[in-house]
Amino acid sequence: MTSRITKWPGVELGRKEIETGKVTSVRYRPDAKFAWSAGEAMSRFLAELQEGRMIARTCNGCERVLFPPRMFCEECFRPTDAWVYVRDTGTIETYSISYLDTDARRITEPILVGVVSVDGASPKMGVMHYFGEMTKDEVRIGMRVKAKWKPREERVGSVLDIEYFRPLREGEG
Amino acid sequence: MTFLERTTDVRRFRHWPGHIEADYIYTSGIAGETFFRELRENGRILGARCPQCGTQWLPPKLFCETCFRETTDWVEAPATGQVEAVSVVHVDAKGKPLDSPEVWALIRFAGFKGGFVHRLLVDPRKARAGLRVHPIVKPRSERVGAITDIVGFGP
Amino acid sequence: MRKVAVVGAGMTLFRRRLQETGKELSFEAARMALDQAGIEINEVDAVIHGTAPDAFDGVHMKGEYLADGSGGARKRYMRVFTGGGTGVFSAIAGWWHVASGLADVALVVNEEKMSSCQPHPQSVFAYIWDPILDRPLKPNLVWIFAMEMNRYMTVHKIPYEDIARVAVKNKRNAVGHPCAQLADANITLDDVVNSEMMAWPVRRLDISPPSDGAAAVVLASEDVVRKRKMKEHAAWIKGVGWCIDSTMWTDRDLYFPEYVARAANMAYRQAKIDDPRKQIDFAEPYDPFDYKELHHLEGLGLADKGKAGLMTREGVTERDGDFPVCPSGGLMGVGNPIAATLGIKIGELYWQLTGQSGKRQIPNEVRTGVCQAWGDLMQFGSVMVMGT
Amino acid sequence: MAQRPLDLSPGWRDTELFGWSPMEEVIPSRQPVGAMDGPRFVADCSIQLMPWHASPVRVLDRDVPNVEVVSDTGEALRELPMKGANFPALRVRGRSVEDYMQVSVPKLGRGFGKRGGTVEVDSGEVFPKDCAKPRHEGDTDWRDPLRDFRFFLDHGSGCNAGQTFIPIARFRRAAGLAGVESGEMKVGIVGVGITPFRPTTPEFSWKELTYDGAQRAYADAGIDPREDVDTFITCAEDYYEGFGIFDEFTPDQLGAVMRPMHTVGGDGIAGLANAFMIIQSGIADIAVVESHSKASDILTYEGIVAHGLDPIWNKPLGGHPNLIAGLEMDAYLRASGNTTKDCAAVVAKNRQAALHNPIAGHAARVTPEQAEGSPALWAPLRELDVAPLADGCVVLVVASEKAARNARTTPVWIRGIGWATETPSLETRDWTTSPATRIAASMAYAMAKVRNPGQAFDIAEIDDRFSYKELQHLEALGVARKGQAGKMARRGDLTAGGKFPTNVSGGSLGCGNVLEACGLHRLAEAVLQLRGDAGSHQVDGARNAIVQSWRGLPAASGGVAILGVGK
Repeated sequence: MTSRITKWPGVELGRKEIETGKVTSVRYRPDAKFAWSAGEAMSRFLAELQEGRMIARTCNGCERVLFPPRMFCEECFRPTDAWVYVRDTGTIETYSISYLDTDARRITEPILVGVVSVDGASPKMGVMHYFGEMTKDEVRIGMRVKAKWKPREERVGSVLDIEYFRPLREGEG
Repeated sequence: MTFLERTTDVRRFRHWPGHIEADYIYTSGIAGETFFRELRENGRILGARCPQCGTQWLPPKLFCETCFRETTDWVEAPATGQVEAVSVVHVDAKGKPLDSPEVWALIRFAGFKGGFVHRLLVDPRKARAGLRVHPIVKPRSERVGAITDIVGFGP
Repeated sequence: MRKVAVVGAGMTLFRRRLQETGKELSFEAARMALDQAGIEINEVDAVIHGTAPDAFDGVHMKGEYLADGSGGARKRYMRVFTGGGTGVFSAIAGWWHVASGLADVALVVNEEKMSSCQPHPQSVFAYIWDPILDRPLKPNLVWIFAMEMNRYMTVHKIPYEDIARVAVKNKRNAVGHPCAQLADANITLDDVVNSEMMAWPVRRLDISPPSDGAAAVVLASEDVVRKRKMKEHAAWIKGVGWCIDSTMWTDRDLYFPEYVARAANMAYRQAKIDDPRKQIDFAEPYDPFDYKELHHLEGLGLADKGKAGLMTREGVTERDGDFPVCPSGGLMGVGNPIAATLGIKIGELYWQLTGQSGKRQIPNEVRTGVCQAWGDLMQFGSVMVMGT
Repeated sequence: MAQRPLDLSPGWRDTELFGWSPMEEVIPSRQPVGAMDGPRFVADCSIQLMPWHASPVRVLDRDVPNVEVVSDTGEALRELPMKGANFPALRVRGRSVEDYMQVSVPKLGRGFGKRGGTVEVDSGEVFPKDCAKPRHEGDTDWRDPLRDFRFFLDHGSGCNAGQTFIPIARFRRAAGLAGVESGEMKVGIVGVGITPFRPTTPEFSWKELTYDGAQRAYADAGIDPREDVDTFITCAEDYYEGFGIFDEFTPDQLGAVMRPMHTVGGDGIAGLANAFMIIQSGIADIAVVESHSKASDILTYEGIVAHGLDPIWNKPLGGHPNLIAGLEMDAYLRASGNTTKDCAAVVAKNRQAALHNPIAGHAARVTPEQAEGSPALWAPLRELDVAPLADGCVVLVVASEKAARNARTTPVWIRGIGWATETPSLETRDWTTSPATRIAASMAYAMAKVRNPGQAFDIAEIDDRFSYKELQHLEALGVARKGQAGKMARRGDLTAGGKFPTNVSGGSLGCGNVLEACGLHRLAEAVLQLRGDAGSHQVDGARNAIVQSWRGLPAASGGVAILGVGK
């Protein structure tokens, strides 16, 4: 069949043809703004970040320390049991060295970003964040890192209250 | 009770602002291209005709909704249409009160399935179904080949 | 449970920008599928539309907007949406429309028009992340793929060259596909290895291009196939499976797609397949990135963990190899209009199994194939097994 | 790179792979289970304890009569001693396959070390044939997330790259299910969960709100989502939620992690239709359908509704999207002969009825005169003609006839279901009636063999997101003659004590417009009525209900479901 069909539908356009108006078109930007309710778990999580602490929830059903915190355990489908603080040190589970910003524009100074599993939580449980004070050749999976907090007055209750995760120094482990 | 612990101090609940907006450019498509070029160049309104069942569609579509066949022929719409429904609107797109009410209408064209939903440029008190109206089109210099080239419909 | 067959398929060109509106693309693909199947629109009992994020085409309730273009006007019409997994999943939804007995003929239409979004679909990908945990870091979609690829390569110690070979294989395979966007007959391994670094370890030629496009397939029940004598151009749906993992992708080890394994097991069970590698002749796993083809081959149980790269290096997965993978050219070669990849996954299985693939036909005889789509935040797998 | 210790994150208590098709015979031998004496199943397995299993670990999570666990030295074990002890070769024995299925070693979480047990059943045939080998050749010591330690009966594995497993829950039911022909089966709603509808719910994120709805539905049906549910369906739209792909954010709060789940861009009845078809095609017994609204998170609701208009023919003209409802109301009233007074009567009826419904978010003693006096912002459509937004979540548990038998509640059977789209283009629509409702109704009536809709139903739950819609839908369904729905409203026929109680729940006007969840809300209220659980607004003796839904502006699609109790 694919050999029998001669003409396949679709009229290709180049970027210029659209932007210079060679074909008729309409421009639009929707009005779609939100204020998501953080709810029980995330409100407490953000409040603790503002205090320079990281908090998790425990589930006694599956004996896990759930981080980021959540009010129900997705595994046992039961309410989680208690708040517990976790440490701001952890291990790099994976990372990337990005030469793209969020709109896919090229940047020269790469962004180091990855997933950090946090000490005190169950294994593999962590967050995505930037890495700093390390070059793109030093960063590797398994590296032990610690959060670098912004000063208290600059903290607003956001994951950005942590500036980045930096390598763990001696005696901090 | 949903969770084992729930906050009772409402001030401790936080919100996180954001949006999911982006800029868009919508092409008019194959049928739309012909319609809007004709509207831009000659200020005429064209409908599409289905070769199989003969139905004439306004605004034009590449396909006939009933036979699901490509509409190949073009037909000019009659000069005037008739108002089927009217609504007098007192708020703008965001719900804020308008200084003066806007009249909107559904306008049908004889021999065509469909028509236009557009502004009715008459005094709200005189706006009623059954009015015979014609499209009021911007001058050629201001026309860009978009539905906004038609300012509205008037008697 | 009634037996269900794919009896026709159609698709449009996959290009970075197409002039047609989403409705018109859906119409063109659906019209071709109906013509191939020799079925008229009034014989269609239900239309199932699959399309991915509304934010690409820039229309809220996009399923409704595309209804008339998909032939769904004044009919049973439903939109299903499971992220990238929609490419195979909408056909699974089509399957239960017919298998349940509610429909004898179902039309499945998938569409994506990513070029409406300016300057680049990438900026809309920013909204797939969690607003509190991820979006503040202004993540780029390529980051999560790079992180998964890094984890996958490091855990199994897979050399990057094995991964790059997938890009070469698929872009060459795509030369035989009339709708291909990035077919390249003489691409070499060096081209891929030396292509521009986007987000280590992902390079430019490791990524499939964003595309506009639409695809459609027609499903029919066993008695329709018998009555209309469609036996020779029918490919039977033997097994369906889908599965979703937790939202918390930062709590999961990304090295193995567990959700794909479960979706595959569900489909294999229904198709009575115990040894996929032996009982299946070829595969169309989802390859938005080259490493993803290998990652998904392992999830589908067609290669042992960490060994899919070896199969590629040994040429096992070439079109004339022992186990052809992505004979269509995949997303890497033909293009990635997300949901419309239906055409190169389900559509390719249909064309291969009915011997209608023309230049892309797999040399040795094929009787059973598996196709798979992946979606969401490294989280959703949909699998379909088809056979003659 | 430092080799991480073999970590066991106690993860899935139950790693169930489902999808086993009932067509397949699992138990090769035909003798009735339990007829033979002597141990009927023997499972060899190895368990490796990790330091953090502080408490002594009970091998079986509940006392299963004639099942014992024997260590390699032959000594029976009730509990595994503590800390770090390894048990390379344990044998679990029991009398029958039924006993076998009770066995679970829940606390040990996600898989570790060598796994897979051989199971000898009935005639001594060992399942799986050669599954003792590790799941993957060259399995590194990285955590293999695939398996936790729940025994599986693996029928015919032999697959070198992955073991195929039977879900325990499916096996339990499968033993009784053989040769199911689609069409024969009945499908019923066996569980309802509705959270109170409120204009704002700052105390809940969308996940927590959905969890609240889901846990109520599961308690009502008496099921555990992690054990008993085969597929989950969510009805949601990205732009209402504020996400690029909302499908990602749905499984955890429903208990659907590592289960089949998908999102439908449709309303509740489309979601229920999915569950109905999946069950009818024989690959599932219990399905869950969920939908919710966090409308209070949306700051620009009009902007989002307008974003659904056709981008080249309608959207560039601007205007408040409710003008479309204003135009349709104008066309409908003129064509049908109903009046704005009739619409005001609907507003008063529904908002007052809501005073009897504890979950209602917008109940109020509104009189028809008050409704008529509210400002006509999109004349003839008045402000009070529009159902106010609300947050809320509705979850339904749907079951096949077999599974419904042991549900906790009286099953409400889906006698008929239909859904349809008219056309998305405003211009080519019929603005006087609701063709989508008429088409969907004809499908549902055909399935339920309803000849005279006027007499067939005791109650109705009809979409009323705009007051005139309730009248338009009643006429499109054929339960009210053309032009008569308005008189029925004014005469009080549609109230709880009237001839044809409609939206006695308060509808969307009284409870609140919960966006995509409106369809499920209509269904849930009808189910509670038919089960006699509606409380103070119960309509006595209601046994058959018609439920209709519409997707709201700017769509022209909806669904119809016919529900009934008893045979």
